[in-house]
Amino acid sequence: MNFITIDKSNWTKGIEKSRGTYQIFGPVEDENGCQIKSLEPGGQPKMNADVTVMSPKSVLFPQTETILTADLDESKEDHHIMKRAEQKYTPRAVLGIRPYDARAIQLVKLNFDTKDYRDPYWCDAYEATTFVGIGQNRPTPFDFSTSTGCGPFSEEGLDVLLADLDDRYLAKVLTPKGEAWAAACGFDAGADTKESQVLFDILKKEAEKNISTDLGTDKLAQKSILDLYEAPFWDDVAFSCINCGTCTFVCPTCWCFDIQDETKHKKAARFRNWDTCMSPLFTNHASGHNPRESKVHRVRQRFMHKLKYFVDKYDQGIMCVGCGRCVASCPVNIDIREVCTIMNNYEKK
Amino acid sequence: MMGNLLEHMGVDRDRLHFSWISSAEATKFVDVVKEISDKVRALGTTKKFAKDYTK
Amino acid sequence: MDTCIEKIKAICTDLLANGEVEKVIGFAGGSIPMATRPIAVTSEADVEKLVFNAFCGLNLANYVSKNNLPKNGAKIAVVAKGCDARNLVTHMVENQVPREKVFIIGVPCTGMVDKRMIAQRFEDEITQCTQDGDTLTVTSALQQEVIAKKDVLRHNCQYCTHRNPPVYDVMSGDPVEEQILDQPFPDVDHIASMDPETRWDHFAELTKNCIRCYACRNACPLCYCPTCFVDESSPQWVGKGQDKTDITTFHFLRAFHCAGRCTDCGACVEACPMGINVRDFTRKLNKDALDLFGWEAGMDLDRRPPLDVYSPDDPDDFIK
Amino acid sequence: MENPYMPYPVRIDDIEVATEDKSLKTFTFVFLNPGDEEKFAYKAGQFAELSIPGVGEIPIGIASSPVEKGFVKFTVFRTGVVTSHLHNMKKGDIMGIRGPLGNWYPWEKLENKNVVIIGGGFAFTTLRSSIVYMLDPANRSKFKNIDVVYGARSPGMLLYREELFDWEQRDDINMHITVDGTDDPDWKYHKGFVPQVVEQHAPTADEDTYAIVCGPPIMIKFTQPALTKLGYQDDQIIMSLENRMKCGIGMCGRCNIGKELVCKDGPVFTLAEINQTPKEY
Repeated sequence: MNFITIDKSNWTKGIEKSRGTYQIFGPVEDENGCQIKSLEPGGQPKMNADVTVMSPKSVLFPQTETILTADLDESKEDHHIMKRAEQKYTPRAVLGIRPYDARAIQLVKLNFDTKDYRDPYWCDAYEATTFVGIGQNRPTPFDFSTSTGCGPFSEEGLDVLLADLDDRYLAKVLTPKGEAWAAACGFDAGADTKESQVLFDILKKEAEKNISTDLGTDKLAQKSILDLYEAPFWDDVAFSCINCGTCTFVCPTCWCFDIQDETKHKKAARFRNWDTCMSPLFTNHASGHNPRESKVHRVRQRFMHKLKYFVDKYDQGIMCVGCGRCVASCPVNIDIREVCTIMNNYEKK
Repeated sequence: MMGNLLEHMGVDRDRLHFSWISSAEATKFVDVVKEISDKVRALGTTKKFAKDYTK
Repeated sequence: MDTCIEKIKAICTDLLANGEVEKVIGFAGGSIPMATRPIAVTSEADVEKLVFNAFCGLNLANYVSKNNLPKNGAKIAVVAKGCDARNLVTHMVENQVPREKVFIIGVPCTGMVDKRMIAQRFEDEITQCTQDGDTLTVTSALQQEVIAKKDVLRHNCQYCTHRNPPVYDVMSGDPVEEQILDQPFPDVDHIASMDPETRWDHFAELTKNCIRCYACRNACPLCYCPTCFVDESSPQWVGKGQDKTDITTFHFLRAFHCAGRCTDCGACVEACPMGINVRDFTRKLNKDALDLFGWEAGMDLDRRPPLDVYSPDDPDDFIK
Repeated sequence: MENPYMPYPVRIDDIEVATEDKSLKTFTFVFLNPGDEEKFAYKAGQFAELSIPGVGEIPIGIASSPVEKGFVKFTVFRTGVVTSHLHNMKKGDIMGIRGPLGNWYPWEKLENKNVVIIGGGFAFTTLRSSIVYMLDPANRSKFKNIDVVYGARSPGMLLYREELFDWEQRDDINMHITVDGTDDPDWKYHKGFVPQVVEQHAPTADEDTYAIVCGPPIMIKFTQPALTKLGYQDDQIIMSLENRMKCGIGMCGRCNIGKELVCKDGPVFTLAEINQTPKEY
């Protein structure tokens, strides 16, 4: 592990230089707020951007992604035989993401990279990607990431963690991928390891002081699934919900998807789209029977998945990194912090 | 109102046609369809509301 | 409007105490600055949770449908701004909800504020917002601003001509003066003045960030179909991916399904996480409904909507 | 590791109308690439995604048995977009099969045990697979008594009729075939609903007896108390569940009951396990 100093006057030049190797993604600002986008040459990531409305999960897991294709023309030798859709998995670097978003990607990895099956689309994209995060000196008011196993200077899932020191970045290079990225940018001004680490520790401590939400999650694991499921509070939690998919789409850890086929002329494509447990269609059987037919069922599913099923299944804490995006974007102000507290404190009478 | 909204969205009004044809008016139906297809053919291919599968 | 809340609470307490209503649907305070949360109040003790302020931008008619009416003789009470009341009337005109099941607590409304407009004035995230009459005091870590409500009104509220509920059971305050507008649809006129390609590009740019979360649809009281056309699989009317043609089709058809029914309440835009002004679609239809049929939705329980009835003098020059 | 979304290409080798109302058809598939059959090694109780390019995929229980070689068989009820399309396909058409998916009936645990198979309607597919597997000369000695209770609305709605009547003639399996009702004066078997037949004719439980139940929700609902009355413990009642699925490999997230995914942790669960989860199926 080593530290590098990057003078901000060299930053842009370095990023442009790395384009020889990397496709660059980063936050950009438009009239609808900040978004993570692929940056064309000359386009620079806004490193001090507000939290992006959408998380960086789409870099590995696009909202719509073609997975298989087939030719339906029966005169062709291989008609109706599906093939993997062509995608490029050349190296890409995601710059300026927040540390909690890097942890989120590690949580999503639990789903896509398992001992039984490996999702090749997500995993290939993951392997091609270098994550360059930036420590948050001033976490947003919605940030509760210190309660979710990370924090404003968390290193989990990052290849490089930058600290913003006004005129320069101090970069903590965490992995070989991170080293390769720094080399491709030509960032090579080493910094003293001991001093730098002290500085990181101070920044981390200062930043964490700014997070006022301390969310209790300690008692979730010991509760029974059925007790929480049958608890009386779900009707109240769900009342205001309009069952849009906003919370799940803005969430960096929500991984559920749908698979759809389309054809045009003699070409068929199978692709996957993000899906949302908020939609009745998500679980509707072909027979018309729906095991989660009411919105109370669906709201409960979302919170039970994040705050209980996931906790029990993986023993990695809750399926939430505390970014606060769902809290900020929910049209009816359903607040996962409140629901988590209710669940954590619930005792069956 | 549908036509107006489509036009407002930038769709060529000549691509949308409303006619009242009774099931008994076969000749009128043929004439109208012919007229519309000629008109649309003259306008050429549109990219609006047409899915691009080349990507 | 700001004294309304005390009156609203008093009305609700009475209604719940004498059993006339099973519950009151209103707004409660939110957990973050500039937010409110729809709530169903069923006990007198919970009446205190009700608020009414400049951030009650959703439409509560959305929480009344034929599936959630009380089974017995009781009613549901709804705290209703002009637009909420008009959408309740639309529910009734469309035979979704009988008039006698709903108790409308009318609120004379001076408009809701546009949170994005406020957020844009700040470098960083807003941490606190308080309202005192027509003035908002908004604070972030770096700055504090005192903002006049009228300067940050939502677009639909700026062009609202029915701030007072046209139909109600009781009013919670004196009616406010209605606005008279010389130009009720300048935004529609502006788009209409562009050439067709520019108009097409305008709508393409407008919807480019759409994530198809359907918050616009689900926040809308008009969208009560048991199965929406986008969710239909047989036939499948529209693709489910992020193809721009599918996105445009969704927005165009969603809007068209609101033709002659939309009250321009702005809940769709309020709900959109991506800040898309989907009212650019519906406003054109509202303008046409007014120009062609002299119609504004939700004003009258006894008049049928123009697309519901045939009249010999309906405009028919589009039929060739 | 291979791409788990990639179906094996197959050819439809045979299509057989399975019930008198033509709502079910049995499809026999042959793998286009000879090596794929080996890769598709499955156990009775598993399912697969039938995959039609440009139309979609459907999860269907495997009706053929691991002891039957050279083909795989699925019996499909016509209900949604994909199944309707499949019903209109013809012999020789090319499509795909993805699997095998999910877990299977606990064959190791069932060795040296009495097995009672209870099925209703068109949920008899993986049960057929199981019966053929157990009756195979190489396997029959591994199990003690085998009882089968199978019911349908009418005689014409029974699946695999010829096999049923063949099994009926054998002395190493006790068949209890029933129909809800029939006008046929020659009907030689039971009349009545499955739960009643279970209560009257299924063996009472001892610690060496297990029941496998697969059928429509209403049948399951009333069969459970019948089994309990016969002394079956919840962990002796083995069930196969269905939920809406897409990926079949535990990733797409929709088919969960509690923390269990029906597609990957299931579809086979004991009643004891199901009692620990929310009943969202």
